[in-house]
Amino acid sequence: MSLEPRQVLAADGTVIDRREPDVSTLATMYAAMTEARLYDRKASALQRQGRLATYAPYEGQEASQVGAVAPLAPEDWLVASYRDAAAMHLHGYPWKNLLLTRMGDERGGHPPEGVNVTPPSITVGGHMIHAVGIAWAEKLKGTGAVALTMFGDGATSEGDFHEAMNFAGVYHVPTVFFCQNNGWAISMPRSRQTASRTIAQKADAYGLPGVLVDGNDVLAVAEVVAEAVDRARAGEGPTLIEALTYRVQGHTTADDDRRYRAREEAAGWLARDPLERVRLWLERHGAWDEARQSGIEAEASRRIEAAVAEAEALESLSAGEIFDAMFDEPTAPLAVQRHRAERSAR
Amino acid sequence: MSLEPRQVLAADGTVIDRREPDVSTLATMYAAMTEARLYDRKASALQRQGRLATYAPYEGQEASQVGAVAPLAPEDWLVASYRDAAAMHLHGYPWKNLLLTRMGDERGGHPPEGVNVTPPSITVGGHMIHAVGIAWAEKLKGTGAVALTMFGDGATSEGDFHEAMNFAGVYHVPTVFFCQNNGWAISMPRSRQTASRTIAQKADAYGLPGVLVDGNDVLAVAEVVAEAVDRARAGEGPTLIEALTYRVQGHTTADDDRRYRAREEAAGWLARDPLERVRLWLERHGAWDEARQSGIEAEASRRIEAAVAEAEALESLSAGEIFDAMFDEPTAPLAVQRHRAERSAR
Amino acid sequence: MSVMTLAQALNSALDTALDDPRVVLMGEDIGTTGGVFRITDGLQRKHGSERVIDTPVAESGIVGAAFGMAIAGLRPIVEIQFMGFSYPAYDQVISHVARIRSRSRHRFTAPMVIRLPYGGGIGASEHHSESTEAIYTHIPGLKVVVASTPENAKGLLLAAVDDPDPVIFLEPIRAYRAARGEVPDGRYVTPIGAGMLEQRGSDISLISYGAMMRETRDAAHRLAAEGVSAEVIDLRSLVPLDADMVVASVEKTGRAVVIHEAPLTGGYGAEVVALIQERALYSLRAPVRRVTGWDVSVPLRLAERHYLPSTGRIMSAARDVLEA
Amino acid sequence: MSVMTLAQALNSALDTALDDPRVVLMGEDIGTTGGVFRITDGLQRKHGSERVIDTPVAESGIVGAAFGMAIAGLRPIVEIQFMGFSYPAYDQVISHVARIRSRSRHRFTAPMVIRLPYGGGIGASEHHSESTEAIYTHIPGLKVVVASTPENAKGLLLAAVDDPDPVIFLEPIRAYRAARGEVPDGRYVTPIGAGMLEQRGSDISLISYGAMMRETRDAAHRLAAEGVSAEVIDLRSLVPLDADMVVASVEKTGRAVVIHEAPLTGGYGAEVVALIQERALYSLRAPVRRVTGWDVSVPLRLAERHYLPSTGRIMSAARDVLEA
Ligand SMILES: Cc1ncc(C[n+]2csc(CCOP(=O)(O)OP(=O)(O)O)c2C)c(N)n1
Ligand SMILES: Cc1ncc(C[n+]2csc(CCOP(=O)(O)OP(=O)(O)O)c2C)c(N)n1
Ligand SMILES: [Mg+2]
Ligand SMILES: [Mg+2]
Repeated sequence: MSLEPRQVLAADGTVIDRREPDVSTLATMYAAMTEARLYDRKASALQRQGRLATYAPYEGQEASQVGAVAPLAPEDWLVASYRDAAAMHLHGYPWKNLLLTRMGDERGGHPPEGVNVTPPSITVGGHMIHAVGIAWAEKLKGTGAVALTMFGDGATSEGDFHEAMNFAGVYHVPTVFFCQNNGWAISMPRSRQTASRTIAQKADAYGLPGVLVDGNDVLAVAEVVAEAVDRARAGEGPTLIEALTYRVQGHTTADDDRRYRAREEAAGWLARDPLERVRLWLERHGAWDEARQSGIEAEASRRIEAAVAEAEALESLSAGEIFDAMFDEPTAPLAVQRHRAERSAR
Repeated sequence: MSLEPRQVLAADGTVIDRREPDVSTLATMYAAMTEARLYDRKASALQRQGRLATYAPYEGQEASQVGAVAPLAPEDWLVASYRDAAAMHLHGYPWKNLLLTRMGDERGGHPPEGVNVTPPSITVGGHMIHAVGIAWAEKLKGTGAVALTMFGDGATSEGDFHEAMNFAGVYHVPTVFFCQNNGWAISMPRSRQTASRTIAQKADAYGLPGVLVDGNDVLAVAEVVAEAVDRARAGEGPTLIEALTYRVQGHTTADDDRRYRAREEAAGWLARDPLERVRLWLERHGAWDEARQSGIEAEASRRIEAAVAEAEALESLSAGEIFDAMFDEPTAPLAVQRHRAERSAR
Repeated sequence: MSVMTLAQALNSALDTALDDPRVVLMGEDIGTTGGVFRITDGLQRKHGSERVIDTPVAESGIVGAAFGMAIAGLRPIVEIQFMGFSYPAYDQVISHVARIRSRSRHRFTAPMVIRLPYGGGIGASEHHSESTEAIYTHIPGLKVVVASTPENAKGLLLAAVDDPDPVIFLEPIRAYRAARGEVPDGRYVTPIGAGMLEQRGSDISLISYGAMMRETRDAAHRLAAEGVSAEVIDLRSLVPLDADMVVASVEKTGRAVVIHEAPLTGGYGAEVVALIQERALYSLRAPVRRVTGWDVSVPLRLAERHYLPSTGRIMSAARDVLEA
Repeated sequence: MSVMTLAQALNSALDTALDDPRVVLMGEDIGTTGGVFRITDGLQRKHGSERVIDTPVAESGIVGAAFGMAIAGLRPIVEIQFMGFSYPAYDQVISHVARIRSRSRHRFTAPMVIRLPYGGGIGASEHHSESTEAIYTHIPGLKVVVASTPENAKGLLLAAVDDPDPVIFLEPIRAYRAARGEVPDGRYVTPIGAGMLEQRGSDISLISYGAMMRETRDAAHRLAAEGVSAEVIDLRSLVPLDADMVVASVEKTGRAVVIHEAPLTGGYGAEVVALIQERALYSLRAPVRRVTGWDVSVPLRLAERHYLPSTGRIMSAARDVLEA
């Protein structure tokens, strides 16, 4: 395993040792990243206004999230976490649903049929093995679908990470493990999370390939994920990918990161902004100007605002409705409780 | 990490590339392994007679167990499993206690004061992290004591193995992880337990050194453990050791291994018997003959038989006594229950 | 109909369940060796190692992977070797398995069964005699059932596999080979949520489930010899509970003993007593008594008899209640 | 004496506990940032990072390592960030922490405290509002206490640290900043096993603990305005329970409501009701009612109010009991 992260597009927007990418592909990714950033800002703003409960911003991680999901086919599965709204959205999970969950409405967890994205995992660590089970089922059913799971550097410390990787290795299931190493787990820096030099090298403990990638380079991320997805689909088993990126904001809107890290650290990473390098490249290739930027932003904002309006228009669950999704059919004791709850809500 | 297991004494009793060992050291180890084997046979026999509940034989693993513990100082800790009676005994845990537990008497779990050996772990995986905590405490107290934990190849699949290794790496605690890879976890062969080539290489995922050793070679085992203990004591952190050995008998006396493995497999390993190679060497160095063998065996048997007699002489816990070790002082509700239990036992 | 042990009835249920191509079995040592209790004996040979899956020693991984399979349309049946080894998977059960339907408002579901051999009485090692059903019955989103006879073992297991929601399925280790009885051939279900009124009586209700049904029936039998007419209820389904059956019985008899082998404090019996006092207080002629294990770690072989409720303890509790 | 919030009282207790060199604190983000609730604020700076230890995200590892430390003579105090994240450590708690004294017949012990911020009412994300005390109160070998005021928070925590056995320590998240009151300076203990009779009354007993004490006191207050004299008990210690206090109260009032926010089925309230009916049945003039959370996953922010017991629900249950 190489200790040098894979890179395609350098921070200054130049392509490294490679054929130039396709303009329209990169333009699409740029639009997706731009929309992701706008959503992130909007959500943070809504939270400040008390319209969302808490929010976990992913600013700086847009390339990781967009790059990870871009190579997936619609039937492939995404099993991600609380900070992965951009990735989930790009794989079909509506902004509206993401907002609803953050507003505190269970219905956010119900994406449309056909969207193979599970609701965001709030517990750390437990969801990776689900992607193993899902991929395994698809393998048994012979559908050719794969599962990609996203998690943070902190999540790799949980025992469930280990069991997931080990099962994936033993049963050779088509799962892609995508770790966004954003340097922090709340206030714990990556260096205190584990004594291994990289997360990627942990793959060797399970007989899997591990890949390190510049997580701020959307092309590099998309490339390594595409390779992993291809391998998985071809029956060649799982891969662990570590995308090196950075959590630019606090852990959540409730977190004050000045308590544990110096502002300068973030400043360094801002210079490696995942959007800026793509913008530079597009500009150099005549595919970016202020007008196009405004166009992309207007489009994106319209969709985001529509989602906000839709989410906020929904009446919240009634006292009775909180009983309605515990089982396929309510059990007798639950029906009694539902009745009591409705009575006391009156 | 080398994929070649460390060896000192080959199966034919010749020393490989090395200074010849010290006769008295090897004679002592031989005596310990002989006693261990006699205990193992005795315990299996007692079980067949219904005098023990079940028993987990370690035949074939004597070198691993004796070699792992030989380098420990009395104040060092041993945190081991249900199959590690030989190691536990050598570190001061009386045969009598080991028998009591197997008979089904809780008092087996109470070794004499000063013996730093925890009762055998019956659950798989959970105890390794205890050795991390113990070693950490000794480090904080500055005593210089280290903790060695023994576990099987199967145990490495549990999430707790991962968390233990990771904590040990992060906090650089003086813990030695000693895996007896005996090829099987009940009916699951090592190859189906994990897709990594070795267990030892898993150390790299935690930034620790991993060492592979011939687990049937008591000198090699003692050597790698001594190195790890020295490193730990010197503040150089934890080590993972994988000792390659073989479970010659069924998983326990309740297991019929013919359901899942061929007799020939065991036969191959019997040729690499951990005692025989030492005997050959001792004989060649004039330190073994039939008379000495009988002497060692008579000595050992006397001790084992005395332990059996002592254990069997104990009256089992009364109805009241089962309440007496739940808390330092019984709580009021427990005192009520104790009273009721005594009444209904009458 | 054939006469089977409870273990054989479970094997037959699993074999039947495997007719459905969505069903897969997962667990430690369930394949080649047929499981430590041989419940899955022969099933891997018959249905293949892709559907009867031997797993690494990793309970959280087993349950979590099965959960993923269930989400993706399979119907996994997990065997945890002993209930005492189910705790590493507790987070998967409570945070994911039990919750996916509510957190996704029906979009994703986890139709899966977790089989837990439970209980004492065989003089097993530590952790091998646990009866911690109460840590599962308290989790919203789970159903919890307990087999007690070969017939209901098969019927309940097939019902659990059919159920669109996750079911914790408790199997009394002590009864695996000891309980024998007629078992219908082929597919049938014992409905989840319905208790079994095993014996009608008018003086006192004896309410239990699982392994303790043996002592409970025994006590009823011996009480009959003393002229006491005991009603015997096998709850079978702890969640959902057949509250009406329990309440109707106690309204009739006015007296009850609730029996389980789990520790007293916070055991499932507390819920049964709470229910009775809520709905049938005015019928009660004496306090309901609980005959349970004590609040201690289950003793090992030599002292286990002091722990497990015996027929004698049930009888003397019943006499106390009758005399109160 | 100083006026403090419950959070500050806990901080003061931990600071005091750290006077004992055997005490170490462990948990996620408890160091530099002082914990997600700032309970350990400033303690790492004061006592050093060797004694106030920031850990990786691994609850089983935290509890297991603390357990090892306890065996080797330290007195670890663990913070789990939210009760809902304690489940990965459940196996360590039930199989090791709670059991080491009995399995070693007093040779090894685990004097340690596991702090669990619990409960809803702050509109938190999923898993952040859990109240699963019942899965701990059922484990033999553990003590379980719940703070409700700044004063008892400090006193109980210091008692827990002194206790020679493991203690599960529940902290009501909702009260961290909302509850304010006088707290003695320095070291004092609130005894484990003793309930607190907060208000004497003659008509009905209102029995609760932790976060729900606010609504319980409120209900008592408003019932007083209606001419009802309610006795208010804060259990504080769930294991061991102050059974005598509960029984004496109900013997006097003949009526009771038990309140907690955990789900109904198998909640700790069932045990309290079972106790009352066992020891005070003949004093009962109406069924004891339980006012609890429902058997559903705690709803998220927008519907949480439908779940948590309100003052109104307690009052109407009390009225039902009084009128029955
Ligand atoms: C089981 C569990 N333990 C603890 C938490 C609290 N928690 C939420 S996020 C987080 C840090 C996770 O860090 P990382 O995996 O790196 O993801 P990131 O937040 O950086 O995206 C922690 C400890 C949790 N949600 N679940
Ligand atoms: C948590 C847990 N899961 C399952 C078991 C049942 N079990 C006992 S030993 C064993 C196999 C362990 O294999 P290994 O770690 O290789 O040790 P060995 O028996 O070979 O010494 C299993 C699965 C257990 N004791 N604990
Ligand atoms: Mg992170
Ligand atoms: Mg093994």
